[in-house]
Amino acid sequence: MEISREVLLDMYTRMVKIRKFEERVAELFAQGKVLGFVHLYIGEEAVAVGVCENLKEEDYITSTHRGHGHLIAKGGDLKYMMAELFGKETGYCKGKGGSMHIADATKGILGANGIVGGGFPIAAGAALSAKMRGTDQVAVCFFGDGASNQATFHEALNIASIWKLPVVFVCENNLYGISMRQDRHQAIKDIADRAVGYGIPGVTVDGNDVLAVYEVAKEAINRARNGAGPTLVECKTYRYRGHFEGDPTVYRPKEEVEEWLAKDPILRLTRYILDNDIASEKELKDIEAKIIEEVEEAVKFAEESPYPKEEAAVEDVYTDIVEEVRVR
Amino acid sequence: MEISREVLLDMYTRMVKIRKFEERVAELFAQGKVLGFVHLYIGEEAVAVGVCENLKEEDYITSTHRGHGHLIAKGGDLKYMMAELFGKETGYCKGKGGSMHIADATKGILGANGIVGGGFPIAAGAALSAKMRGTDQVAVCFFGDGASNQATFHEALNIASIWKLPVVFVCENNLYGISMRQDRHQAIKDIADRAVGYGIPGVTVDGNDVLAVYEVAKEAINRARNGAGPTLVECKTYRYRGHFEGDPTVYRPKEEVEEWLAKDPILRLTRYILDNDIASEKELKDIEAKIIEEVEEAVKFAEESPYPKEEAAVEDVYTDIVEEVRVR
Amino acid sequence: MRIMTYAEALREALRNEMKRDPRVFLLGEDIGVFGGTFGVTKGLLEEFGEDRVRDTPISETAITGVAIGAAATGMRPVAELMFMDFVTVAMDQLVNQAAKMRYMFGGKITIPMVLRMPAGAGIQAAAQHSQSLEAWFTHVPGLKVVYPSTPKDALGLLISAIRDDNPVVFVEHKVLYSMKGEVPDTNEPIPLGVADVKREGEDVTIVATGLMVHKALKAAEELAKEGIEAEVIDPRTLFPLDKETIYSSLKKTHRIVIVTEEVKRGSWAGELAAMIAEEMFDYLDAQIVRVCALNTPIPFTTVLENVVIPNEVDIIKAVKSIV
Amino acid sequence: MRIMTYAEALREALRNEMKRDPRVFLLGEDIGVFGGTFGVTKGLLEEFGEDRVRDTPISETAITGVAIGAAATGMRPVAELMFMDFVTVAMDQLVNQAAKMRYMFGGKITIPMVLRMPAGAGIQAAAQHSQSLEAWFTHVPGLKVVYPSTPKDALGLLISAIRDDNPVVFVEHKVLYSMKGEVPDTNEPIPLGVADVKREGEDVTIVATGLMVHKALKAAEELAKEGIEAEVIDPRTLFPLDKETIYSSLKKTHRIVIVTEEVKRGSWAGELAAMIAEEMFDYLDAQIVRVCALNTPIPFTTVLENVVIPNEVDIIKAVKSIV
Ligand SMILES: Cc1ncc(C[n+]2csc(CCOP(=O)(O)OP(=O)(O)O)c2C)c(N)n1
Ligand SMILES: Cc1ncc(C[n+]2csc(CCOP(=O)(O)OP(=O)(O)O)c2C)c(N)n1
Ligand SMILES: [Mg+2]
Ligand SMILES: [Mg+2]
Repeated sequence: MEISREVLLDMYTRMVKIRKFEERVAELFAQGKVLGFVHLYIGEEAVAVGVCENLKEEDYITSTHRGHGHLIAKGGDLKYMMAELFGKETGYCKGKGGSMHIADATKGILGANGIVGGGFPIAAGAALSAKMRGTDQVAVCFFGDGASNQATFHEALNIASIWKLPVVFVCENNLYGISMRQDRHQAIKDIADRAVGYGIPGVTVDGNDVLAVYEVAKEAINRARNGAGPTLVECKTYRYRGHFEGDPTVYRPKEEVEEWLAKDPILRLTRYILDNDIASEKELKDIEAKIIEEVEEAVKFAEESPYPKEEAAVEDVYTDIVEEVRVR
Repeated sequence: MEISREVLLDMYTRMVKIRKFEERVAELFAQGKVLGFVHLYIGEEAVAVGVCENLKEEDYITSTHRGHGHLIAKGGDLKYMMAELFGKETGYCKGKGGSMHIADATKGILGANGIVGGGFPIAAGAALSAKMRGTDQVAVCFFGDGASNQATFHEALNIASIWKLPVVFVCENNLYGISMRQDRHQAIKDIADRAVGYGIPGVTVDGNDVLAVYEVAKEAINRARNGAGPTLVECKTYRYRGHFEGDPTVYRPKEEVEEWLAKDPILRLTRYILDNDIASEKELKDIEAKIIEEVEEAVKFAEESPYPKEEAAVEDVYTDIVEEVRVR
Repeated sequence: MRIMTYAEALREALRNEMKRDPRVFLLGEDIGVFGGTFGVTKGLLEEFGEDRVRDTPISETAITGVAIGAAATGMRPVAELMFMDFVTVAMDQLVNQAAKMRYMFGGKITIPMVLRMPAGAGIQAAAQHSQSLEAWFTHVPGLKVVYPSTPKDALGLLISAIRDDNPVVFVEHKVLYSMKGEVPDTNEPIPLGVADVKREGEDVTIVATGLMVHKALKAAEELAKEGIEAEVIDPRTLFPLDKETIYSSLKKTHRIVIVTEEVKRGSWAGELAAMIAEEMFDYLDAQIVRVCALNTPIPFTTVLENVVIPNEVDIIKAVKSIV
Repeated sequence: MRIMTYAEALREALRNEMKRDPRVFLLGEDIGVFGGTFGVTKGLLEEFGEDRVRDTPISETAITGVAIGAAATGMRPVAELMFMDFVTVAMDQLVNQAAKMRYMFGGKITIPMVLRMPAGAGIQAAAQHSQSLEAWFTHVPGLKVVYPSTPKDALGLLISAIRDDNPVVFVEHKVLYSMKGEVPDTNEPIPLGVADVKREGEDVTIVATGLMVHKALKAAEELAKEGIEAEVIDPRTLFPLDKETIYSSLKKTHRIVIVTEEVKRGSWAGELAAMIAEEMFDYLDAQIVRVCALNTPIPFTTVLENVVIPNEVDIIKAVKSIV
């Protein structure tokens, strides 16, 4: 394993960016500024970052209800993200989507998704498209342990396997689908085992170790890019906060939470960087400071942006039809 | 393996009954007497019979579009079946269902199904019901290789596995879903391998060997009955005729068909019975003759039965509401 | 009389039926330990145990199909979908199996099950968590469709739905869960197919469902100040529909406004309008006005959500356009 | 002019677009080697190869979702569902993803895809293979819904559907596949949202879709013998809907009968009636009559299927009830 300083620091930067963004979103949600349902990615940063570090800008991802981390890892702009969470006109979706639907097609981000499992076939379709167009693009489908029991998982993995599509299915196994512990929602321990059913490789990796995720993802993405077809990658990780903001998480034992807090992915990468003299504490602090600034700029941008005009409600349904708006 | 003479002859009887019934249906379809879509079970008799021989009358099955074999194996009455295929009032469904929807709840037959994969969760539900009611009933879900790629397969096997439901999923892998050869519709050879994804046993068996099917099914059904949960059983078999009556089967190589014809399940059982002196040729001929008589009686019953009255169209939608019928 | 929230009333109905009939059980995502996303099933796991309050995987097709299989074989399941929008992944089981099995099998099977699902917008949950899809189900013979607007109705109708021998789609409005209201002291069923006149009036009939009932009542109060007396009818069950109550109101008022939170195009409101245009044409003194959501997905941000969803102002305007 | 069947016309449209635009490709069950259950795609595998004529597993959700993902990233897929009834297993991808993505993402993505599906009864295919579910889709903002009744319309409309930048549900009637008709020599698109007056008349307007167009035309001929001249309008696209053509006919006839093969309750026919009752009330001289299928699942046996599905007699009766 030989990961360059550049990559390591880039991953560090993105992971901290996710963490800081999410922490700020939690505050803003509590203040009533961020609207709707918000599912935070804190604790799982190593997955999105370790995977997306291997992707090019033109590669695709499909994301989930817990999508902020994926977006940031794939190069999403914090300003437009935050503005969207505020429901502002300047947001990624002009305020029409919110947290569960942020997308940036220009960066290959085919959208967060409010439907658990909704992204599986869409990712397969993007991969098919890449293949048919003869590009070397790859699609990555992020999904949760809970989502692995959805119908779409099965159909999409099967179709991707027979057509050898350039897609990587990345399971963020954070042990729970809302209150359902994995051992209550499926009778297997490693979700990667399901790869057997589709004749594709399945790999389980420590999802809190960004270096391990990076390596496993690199291999899977290369396989996909080289025409060898899909891989199912399972990253074992944990979410720190409630399922959504406001969830008191009565269903998780305190000790379990503490055990996982000790395995913090950012802490581990920090230690690795320091222990191996890849950067100094000061350098990391500087990175963090810049990120905090960027997050604050995003908040400012969101705060100062206008809400959409009422007429906007009837736009963007079709490319060519605008329904009548309501006159009150 | 010690299978009693009684069981062997019973299985022989049921297999021949299916074969003769189906052959007659093919003729009647060609004559325009049997209506709608008809999918025949010829060639696959060992599966339904080998499995259902282990079931009690109060056990449940869910069937498929190719359901006549399951029905006969589970004790369905040829008269009501044939009348249904003719669309007569005396049919199992009063002429409202037809081949794809024959059911007999009194014998635990929860219906053929026009939706591929439609039966998976229903079978799981019947099994849950048995478990909750504290009976020792078991549910068997029959399905095809093509159906194993449907969404419902995945969700139902998963839920059955976590709740350890008394259900056995029996795949009739006849190598094709309509024109799609198995190696084009999935990247695995043995569908039983998919059991791995649910932490349940998966067994592949020669589906043209009724003795083998019987043994494997016995174990799986016993496991289910004893509270040990579901099993996925895959029976490799072949359909002799087109997907539906009228299909010229251009998609199957002639040699393949011939190869399978040589493995005929009834022929094999016949040979076994004769070779082991379980019954004489005469005895088997007598059984066959009686079956032919029964089939002809069923045809006569169907022919002589009346079509339903127009008013029947609006009955049976609800238990308590009858819509207005059309007056012409 | 007791005071209960809509959510509590639903829970009381579930509890009542679970106590009364051992065949009744619940299944759905996070309905046990978590108590349901909107808290409807809170405490029922503790009271009835894991066997009868079943947390499921995220598998709506399986939830629905398991309910069907259980219902066909002697149980009376009440399944919950976390949001009505998720019924899209379970449509086959609901529409092609549950609704049709009795008919396809010649009336020889019954499917006594309830599928509960929270509908409606108003909490910035955006396009995939805010829909009102009840029209789809009224288009499916074999299904009954219930939609209570008050705690009292929620209690009485859910009891009836559970006792019904047919598959019932039970629509709940998520904004109503916390609404408080009076509920009779005894847990009496309210029969399906009986509308409730929530307010009497002579000048115009307003038929409204779910949350819109309350907006219609507010609009009626405003209109009364201007001398317009609106009769507000809540059908409570969309199918079977109590046409008589609506039609006799119409015979009095000769004018009707239909208010639902559905996308207007293809709505149940349209079906009601069509029925009236066919069967009550001679009694009509003015066009039939529908007040519904705009023909768009539900947008996220409050200002847009508010314009997409109808409100009192829209209802008042609609009434005035024909009175 | 050429003579083609409805199926051949559809095939010609597919071929035309596949030749013209390399981004167009087909996917569906048994559309390749088998040529499609109703033969629509026969020969296209040989002509365009396996890459562009893709046989899929029996996975309608994946078929639909793969089309969406491909459409979002530069391709123009045309997916086939073997029967419209099977859309029930793909509703989430169609309704919550394809239809809403553009809106949810602020207009920054387009989903140019077509989902073809054979509807309708008449071949004793029973309750799960005979439905007419188009009303569901007209209720979903973001979808266009097309339904041709002749080979000519099938050809022209499918070309337009494929060129459209929005998700289009393309409904075909299975009984029409073998119907022959004249088709122009050049493959011209017919714009979506333009109705076709299939017959002119002054006494009553009949709006009909799919197979019912032909039954309406036959009924019109019968009525003409009795001196009643019916104008028969085929909207051809249910959304966008050419209201102008229907409304101007109504301004002439003041009477309307709507004929579709849908279950009456909750039908698109009802939506049209509701629109008219709201927007054209003053022009109406009689109640709006709908002639639709009975409110039941489609039964198997011919005698019952025939009574559930409307025919010429029903249309004539309906017209006479208001003329
Ligand atoms: C089809 C569908 N069913 C249920 C939900 C409600 N829901 C949202 S997130 C979630 C849990 C998802 O669990 P998992 O896939 O493990 O992702 P995690 O939240 O743990 O990241 C559920 C049940 C939904 N959004 N869509
Ligand atoms: C959901 C759904 N999709 C497609 C079909 C059309 N169809 C009917 S049978 C069949 C093939 C089924 O193959 P398999 O499961 O292998 O069963 P077999 O016919 O070989 O017995 C298909 C595609 C259907 N009835 N339902
Ligand atoms: Mg999870
Ligand atoms: Mg098969």
